[in-house]
Amino acid sequence: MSRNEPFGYYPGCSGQGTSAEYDSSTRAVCAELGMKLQDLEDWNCCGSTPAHTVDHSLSTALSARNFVQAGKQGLFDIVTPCPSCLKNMRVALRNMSDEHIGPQASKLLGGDTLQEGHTIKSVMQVIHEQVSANEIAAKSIRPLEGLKVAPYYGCLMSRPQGLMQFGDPENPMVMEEILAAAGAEVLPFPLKVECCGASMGIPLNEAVTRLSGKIIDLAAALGADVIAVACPLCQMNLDLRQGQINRAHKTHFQLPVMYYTQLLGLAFALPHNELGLDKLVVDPQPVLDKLANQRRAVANAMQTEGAA
Amino acid sequence: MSVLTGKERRIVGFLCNWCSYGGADTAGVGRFVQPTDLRIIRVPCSGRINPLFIVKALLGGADGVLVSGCHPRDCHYAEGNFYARRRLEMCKNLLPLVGIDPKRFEYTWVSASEGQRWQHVVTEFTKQIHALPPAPVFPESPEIERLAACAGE
Amino acid sequence: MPGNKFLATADVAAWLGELSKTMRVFAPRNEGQAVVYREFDAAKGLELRRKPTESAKHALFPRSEELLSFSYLRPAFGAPEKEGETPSDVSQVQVKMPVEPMPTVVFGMLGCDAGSVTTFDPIYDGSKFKDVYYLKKRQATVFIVRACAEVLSTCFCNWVGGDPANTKNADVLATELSDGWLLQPVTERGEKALTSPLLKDAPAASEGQATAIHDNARKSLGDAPNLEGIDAALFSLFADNDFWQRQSAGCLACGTCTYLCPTCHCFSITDETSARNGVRLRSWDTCMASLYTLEASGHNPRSLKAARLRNRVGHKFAYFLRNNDGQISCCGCGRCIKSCPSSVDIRQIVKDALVQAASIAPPPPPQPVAPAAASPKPAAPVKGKGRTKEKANG
Amino acid sequence: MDDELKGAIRKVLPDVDCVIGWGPGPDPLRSAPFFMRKPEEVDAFVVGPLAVNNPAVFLPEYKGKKVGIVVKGCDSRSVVQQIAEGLVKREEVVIIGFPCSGVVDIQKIAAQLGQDIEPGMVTSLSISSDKLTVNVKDTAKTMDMADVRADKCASCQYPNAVVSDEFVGTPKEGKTDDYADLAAFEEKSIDERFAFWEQEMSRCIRCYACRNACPLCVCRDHCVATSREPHWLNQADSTREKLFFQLIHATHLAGRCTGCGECSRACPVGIPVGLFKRTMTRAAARLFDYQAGTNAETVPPLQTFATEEPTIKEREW
Amino acid sequence: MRIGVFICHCGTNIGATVDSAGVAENAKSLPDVVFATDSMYTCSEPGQDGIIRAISEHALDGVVVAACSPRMHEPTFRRAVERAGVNRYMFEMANIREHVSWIGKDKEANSNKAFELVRIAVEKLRRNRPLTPKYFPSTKRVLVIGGGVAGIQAALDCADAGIEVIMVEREPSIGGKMAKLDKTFPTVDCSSCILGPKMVDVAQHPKITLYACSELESVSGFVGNFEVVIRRKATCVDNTKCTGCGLCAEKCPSKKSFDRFNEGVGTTTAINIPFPQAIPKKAVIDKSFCRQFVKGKCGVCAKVCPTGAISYEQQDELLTVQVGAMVAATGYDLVDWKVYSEYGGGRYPDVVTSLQYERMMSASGPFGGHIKRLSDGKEPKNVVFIQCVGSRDVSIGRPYCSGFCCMYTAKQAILTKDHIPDSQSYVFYMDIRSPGKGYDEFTRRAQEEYGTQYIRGRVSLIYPKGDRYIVRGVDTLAGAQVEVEADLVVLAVGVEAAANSPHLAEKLRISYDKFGFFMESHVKLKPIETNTAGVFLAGCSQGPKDIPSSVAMGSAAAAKAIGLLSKDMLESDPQIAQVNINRCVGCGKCINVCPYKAIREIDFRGQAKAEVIEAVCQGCGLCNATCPQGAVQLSHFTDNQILAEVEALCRC
Repeated sequence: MSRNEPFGYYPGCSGQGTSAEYDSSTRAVCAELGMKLQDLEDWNCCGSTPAHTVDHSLSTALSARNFVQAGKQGLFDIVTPCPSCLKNMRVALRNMSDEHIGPQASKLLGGDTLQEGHTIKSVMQVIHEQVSANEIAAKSIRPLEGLKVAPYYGCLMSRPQGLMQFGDPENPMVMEEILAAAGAEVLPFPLKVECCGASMGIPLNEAVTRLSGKIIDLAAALGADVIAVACPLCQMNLDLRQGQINRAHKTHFQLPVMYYTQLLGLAFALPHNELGLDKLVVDPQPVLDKLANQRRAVANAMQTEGAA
Repeated sequence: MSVLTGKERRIVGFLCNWCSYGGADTAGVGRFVQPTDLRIIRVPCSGRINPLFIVKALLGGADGVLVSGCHPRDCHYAEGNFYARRRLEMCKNLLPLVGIDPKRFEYTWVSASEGQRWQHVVTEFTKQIHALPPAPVFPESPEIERLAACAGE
Repeated sequence: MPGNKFLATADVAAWLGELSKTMRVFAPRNEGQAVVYREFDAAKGLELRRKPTESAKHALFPRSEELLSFSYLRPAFGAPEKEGETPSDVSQVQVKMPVEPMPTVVFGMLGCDAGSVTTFDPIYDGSKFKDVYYLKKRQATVFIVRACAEVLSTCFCNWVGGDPANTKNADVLATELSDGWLLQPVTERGEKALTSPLLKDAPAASEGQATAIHDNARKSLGDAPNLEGIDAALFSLFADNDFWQRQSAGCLACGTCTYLCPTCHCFSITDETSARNGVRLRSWDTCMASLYTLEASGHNPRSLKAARLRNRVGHKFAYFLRNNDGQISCCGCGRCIKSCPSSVDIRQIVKDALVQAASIAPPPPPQPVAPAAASPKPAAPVKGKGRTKEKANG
Repeated sequence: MDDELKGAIRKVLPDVDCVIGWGPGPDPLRSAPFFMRKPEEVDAFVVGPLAVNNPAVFLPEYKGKKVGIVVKGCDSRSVVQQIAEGLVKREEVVIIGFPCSGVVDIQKIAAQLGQDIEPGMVTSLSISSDKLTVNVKDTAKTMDMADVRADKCASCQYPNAVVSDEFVGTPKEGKTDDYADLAAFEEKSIDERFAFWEQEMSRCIRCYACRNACPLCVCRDHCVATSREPHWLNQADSTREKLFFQLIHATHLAGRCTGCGECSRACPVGIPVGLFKRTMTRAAARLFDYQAGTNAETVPPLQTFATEEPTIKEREW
Repeated sequence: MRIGVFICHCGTNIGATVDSAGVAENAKSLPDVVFATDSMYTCSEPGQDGIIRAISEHALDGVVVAACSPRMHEPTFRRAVERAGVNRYMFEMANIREHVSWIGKDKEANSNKAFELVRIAVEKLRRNRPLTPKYFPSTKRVLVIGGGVAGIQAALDCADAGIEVIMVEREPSIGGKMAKLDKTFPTVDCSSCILGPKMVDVAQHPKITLYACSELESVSGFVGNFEVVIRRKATCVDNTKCTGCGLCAEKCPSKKSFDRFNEGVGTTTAINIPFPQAIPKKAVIDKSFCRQFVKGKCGVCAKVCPTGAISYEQQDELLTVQVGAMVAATGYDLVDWKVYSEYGGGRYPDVVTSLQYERMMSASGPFGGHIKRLSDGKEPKNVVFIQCVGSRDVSIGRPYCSGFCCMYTAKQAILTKDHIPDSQSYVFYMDIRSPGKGYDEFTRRAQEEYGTQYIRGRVSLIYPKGDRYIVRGVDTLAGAQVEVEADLVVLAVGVEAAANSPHLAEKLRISYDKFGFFMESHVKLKPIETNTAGVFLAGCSQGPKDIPSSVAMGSAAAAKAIGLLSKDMLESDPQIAQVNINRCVGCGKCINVCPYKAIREIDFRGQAKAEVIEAVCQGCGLCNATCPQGAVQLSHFTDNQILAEVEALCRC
């Protein structure tokens, strides 16, 4: 698969709502990198959290249907920005050959049958595989120089190891490499694959404030300007709930939490509306300011150098 | 009667003394219940097994043959099972040509400590043989056949 | 001639079917690319044109036959009454003889095949030894010989006293005419075999037609060389290793020639046992194999194939003659030539032997003294019995 | 080419005990193995589609003497394998090769002749590049060489001698072997195969021509077929024992057979015993990427091993 | 033949699910069987007497016992029949316990199967021939491979028994892992104080020849008569001249060499004597750091050496020795714990291994016995120990317990408190495994007297925060996540087989398990022997064990070697391959495949034939399965015997 051929694009439900900025920035960045994304027609829920906790066959069938839809469009290599969708759709592919779940899920598909040869990857992995660091650097007309980024993957991107195939499950380095190529100073962030509290926000809010709190706390302690994320749920917990966290721990963090695609978009100088920066809760202005200052400083330095 | 008619099939096992025979012992010590069809012939090493023993058994009316040796690299005699693996695999290729279902012959590796694995292997293989019809028998001459009929009386 | 019968082509199978009800009927049929004698089975057809690949000798001399079967009886158990005594539980052996042979008809055998029985009879029905297994089958078997209309390039029955329409040892001579078979009884036994209502009295002209066919075949055989003195020639060449090594250079030392040969009659005996039971088998053996003469000591007087080929040719054209009134024990069917995978030609060897012998010692004395090196002992009447072979287990 | 070959043979003759090739046979359709010792004997040398026999079968008998041998491509593979296994010493054999365009299968000629004419009735024949004409009495019958060529020639990968000291002629292009014969046989169901062999083996006469024609049979006079220690086979006339012998032969040749086809050809009753060895040859090629008789430096696959066998897919329990 | 059959009940072990008496009755129908009976415990004294009596009463010349596995009692019964005057190889066993009564409940099927197994045993026995062992002389010298504590013990015991010993050690000094330890549990006595004298004994014992910096190149021959080639690696120092004065190390300008002895804690010089008590106390040049080799010029050591012992041109030397027995005591290595990225994967300087910690604590170590952090040299206050790092972990292919980590962790916790009285230690553990004399008491002391906090649970993450480390784990007893702030984290890294163990095993022709540990001949009854006669195991090369066990095993291996070599002539197992020279065609296939090179080609009246070297043959039978003519037959597993067994199973 080369990036010249279109990938099937599965935005996932978050991309339509809470992470619309992830969706739009992903599209913008991919377009800039020459990756064609073709939307799946009539896609449905991937069968994540609610479905797979009650019925594996149903959850599998939901994802399988998305592959079937893609197949009808001739799309076999699917990408999605959402790690949760990715995990569930990979599980579905595996389950379809399970001797128990497979037949039941197939029945749920009605008349459709799942063809062979479907794959699904995260947008991040595809960018990493298909676009060289040099290319990213070349596209980065406004490099993220001087920006201290804490890369945060969340728990799902690299786990379970066998299913996700995303390098060292405890210490993935993909986001680091991408952002470093865009000029950022990527901090070694030990909590990069820790749990944010995920969907416990509603039943046990304390879990989120505690777990996400630690992540923000460490990132701040390391001097990060921004936490880069790749998961809608992580982003929501760290960004939307930062106020709750501050209240719970009596802290005053104002640490912007941005999708790595948004950061790439800034580096590529893509329009801010495409990056959906206005959707962020914690104001990313300090990030933009720092970048602008840095640019100015560099320009000044060059000028002085030129003058000299 | 070598097998209980209706209940059992004739299954011959060739086991190396050091690993698999020990594994079968371990299964016994652990009281891991197994089907009763299998009869084990003890040999020093899987490398001792001439594939023709297997062919002989299958032509002679065995419904299945199971060979087990030490895991590759763990051979008591260092290399015997490496040779065995090649020979047994070749043998598996030959059987279907003469009309013997290759499912009637399997080989595997079981160590002396793998009692549970042995139980699993025996159970699965016996199941596999029961799923096949009784083995076809190549005709023997009538004189020899008569020998067999009254043997052991 | 009275007694001549006519069997329409369409009725052949029906007649053989009828015979099968009371007898074992051997007839040639195609199997794969070979023509073999098998118990008649209408469904599997007949082959009465092409010459059979194998000879019909197994009707009298099966490839492997049971001589007897035996069982070791279960001993009485229990300790001896007095201490120090030997236990009395020594096994007893019970021996059983095989069942009597069925009455048999061999239909459609070739003249050369029938002629070969002349070699068998003095061996198995000789003055010294009577082989009951053979005799019973011989007495129970009717030979219906088929006259050859065509001959092959390998045929040479006329060299050795044979004939395409040979009636020696035959009970009935059958000749295929345009629309059926003329069956001419040769013996009383043959006459008795021709009683079916399917057999009509033969028209008068048929005998003449048959004779014409026979003559035609005889003519196409060509002239036979003069083999006089062949035995002496072979004796004189006994120690000519170079001659035999050249002749045998292409020989593979397999048993094809001897097993297809209608006159080869050697066997070996083995006991096959299982637990307490056993059977004694007599099976074909071949002097072309090294094992044939392997002695228990490990010594083998005929370890080289040259010596073995010499034995085969010598036996047929020299040794047998001396014991059997000049009878050549080759019937000229040519199967050994036709089926030899290495194209070894016994005719050429015989011719070469005459030439070679003439070149070294012309003319051969009437009663040649056996070469000093080894006294060529004519084959023992029952070849197999003198052989040493490892005993069966048990 | 005949004359060139004869020239090569004459050139080699002074250095060797004899040169093994082909000479006139007992009938027009057959040649015979031919052992040339003197230059004048070379005149009768024949080559071409009738040079059927594999002369390599005789080589081991001459161990210790130097001999020459004329080989087709397939024959040369036997020689190479004999050298690889130490049955023949390379320095004791002078190999004369030529490009072979295939040999006839007399059984196929028989089939072309029809039911009423036997090969033994043929009085003379003539051969052109793609036709073979036989005369039976007064009539002539012409057949396409393609229809009477031996099966092995259709998939011959090595028409030229793999190794030779003298090579006469322009090398020919080899074909590929896709084991179509086995694929055709494998159309049969397992039960049909069983029935097939039951029928075929029933007419085996245990003459062991298949074995003795095999240039790679090492046991020669010590075959287990007739031994009592070990007692693999009984002497009863049964399909089982006869078939079992074929499986013994195939097992012993596994990974060693070069596919010269002599076993099948030698069989006087036409049993396709070569299929057993072909199966093993295919397996050796697939499992061990080994082709016997192409390289005298290699060890046959069953006499060695690898600690990892990526091509052997073992069953997972 | 006259065969007697004895069917054992083994109390109810067999009797409950097999009709032993019925099987005995049926056995009377088998060929050559003239006596059959059942017996309650055949292996007991009355049981064996019954066999002996029956042999004399019924003039038996062969015996079949159907009982437990032959791997259990075959030797017992062989001795019994021999006492009755029957050749001990005229005996066969049918395994109707492990293979029948214990694995099936159906009495009918079991009894039938038991009878079948008796039938094949009878058929095999009918084809047995009496065998007599052969005798051959042996070399009274032992090779000890590895100079750790197990090897040292084995060497000293052998030498004290008057047997010459050759010791081969890969490292520059003997002493092994124990020499690196500070103190030893459970007595907390100084490791070098107890090991040092033994090392000196090795150096001074007249019967021991020590080759340090040496490895085994190749082994040929067989029990009693091994020929071993030793590679003495070039150290660039002439040992006959070096006095161990240490001047060279003092002057060496390359001071940043990796310190192997100190596990990389600190650095050393390119030419060095690994530690003060090293045996042999000879300097060694590390070529990867020596300027003479790296830069091509220096020569300082050569200049300063008072005896002129430095020789940069020195080459590896190959040495051939004859030995009668060998002891493999190659020890262990630590698991590569860096696979655990949750513990930092080596990124954090203050996460150290237990062995590094030993060097950090050791008075002779780089810090002179003052524990300090590698990152900033500060004395740690909170020390966290994590157990089972690389042990009992299926995910990295190390499912086994390393055995002694629980104990040394307790020791290290105690020593930490001794070194830094105001420190606090925490131990994350899965289970405390302390089955040894005084062991459990010791771990309790660590908790009770030394206040070590034991937390039962795994650690999921270590991450730096400021200049400390957050150790996050679970306390499974409290059912809660815990986080401990640590200054130093010590990983109780598990044990794996020494690097290259499989390679050495292949040279020694012994088996190894899938982890690379050498395989003993029988896990319970022959823990010292290997499958190759004359090769014995000691210490951790066979599997993880602590010092007392290693020393005991060293002595045991010595006892085995001494026992073996105490005989003037050795006995060979007669169940070996034999060539029937009449059938052999000399094709050489058997020679090619023999794993032991136990077959050679001979000239027999001008023909090539195979010949088995009886003392070398191990009886695997590979040659038998290879020989197309069946000219090579493995005694007691001949083709005819196996065929008869197959036939007995198929034909009836």
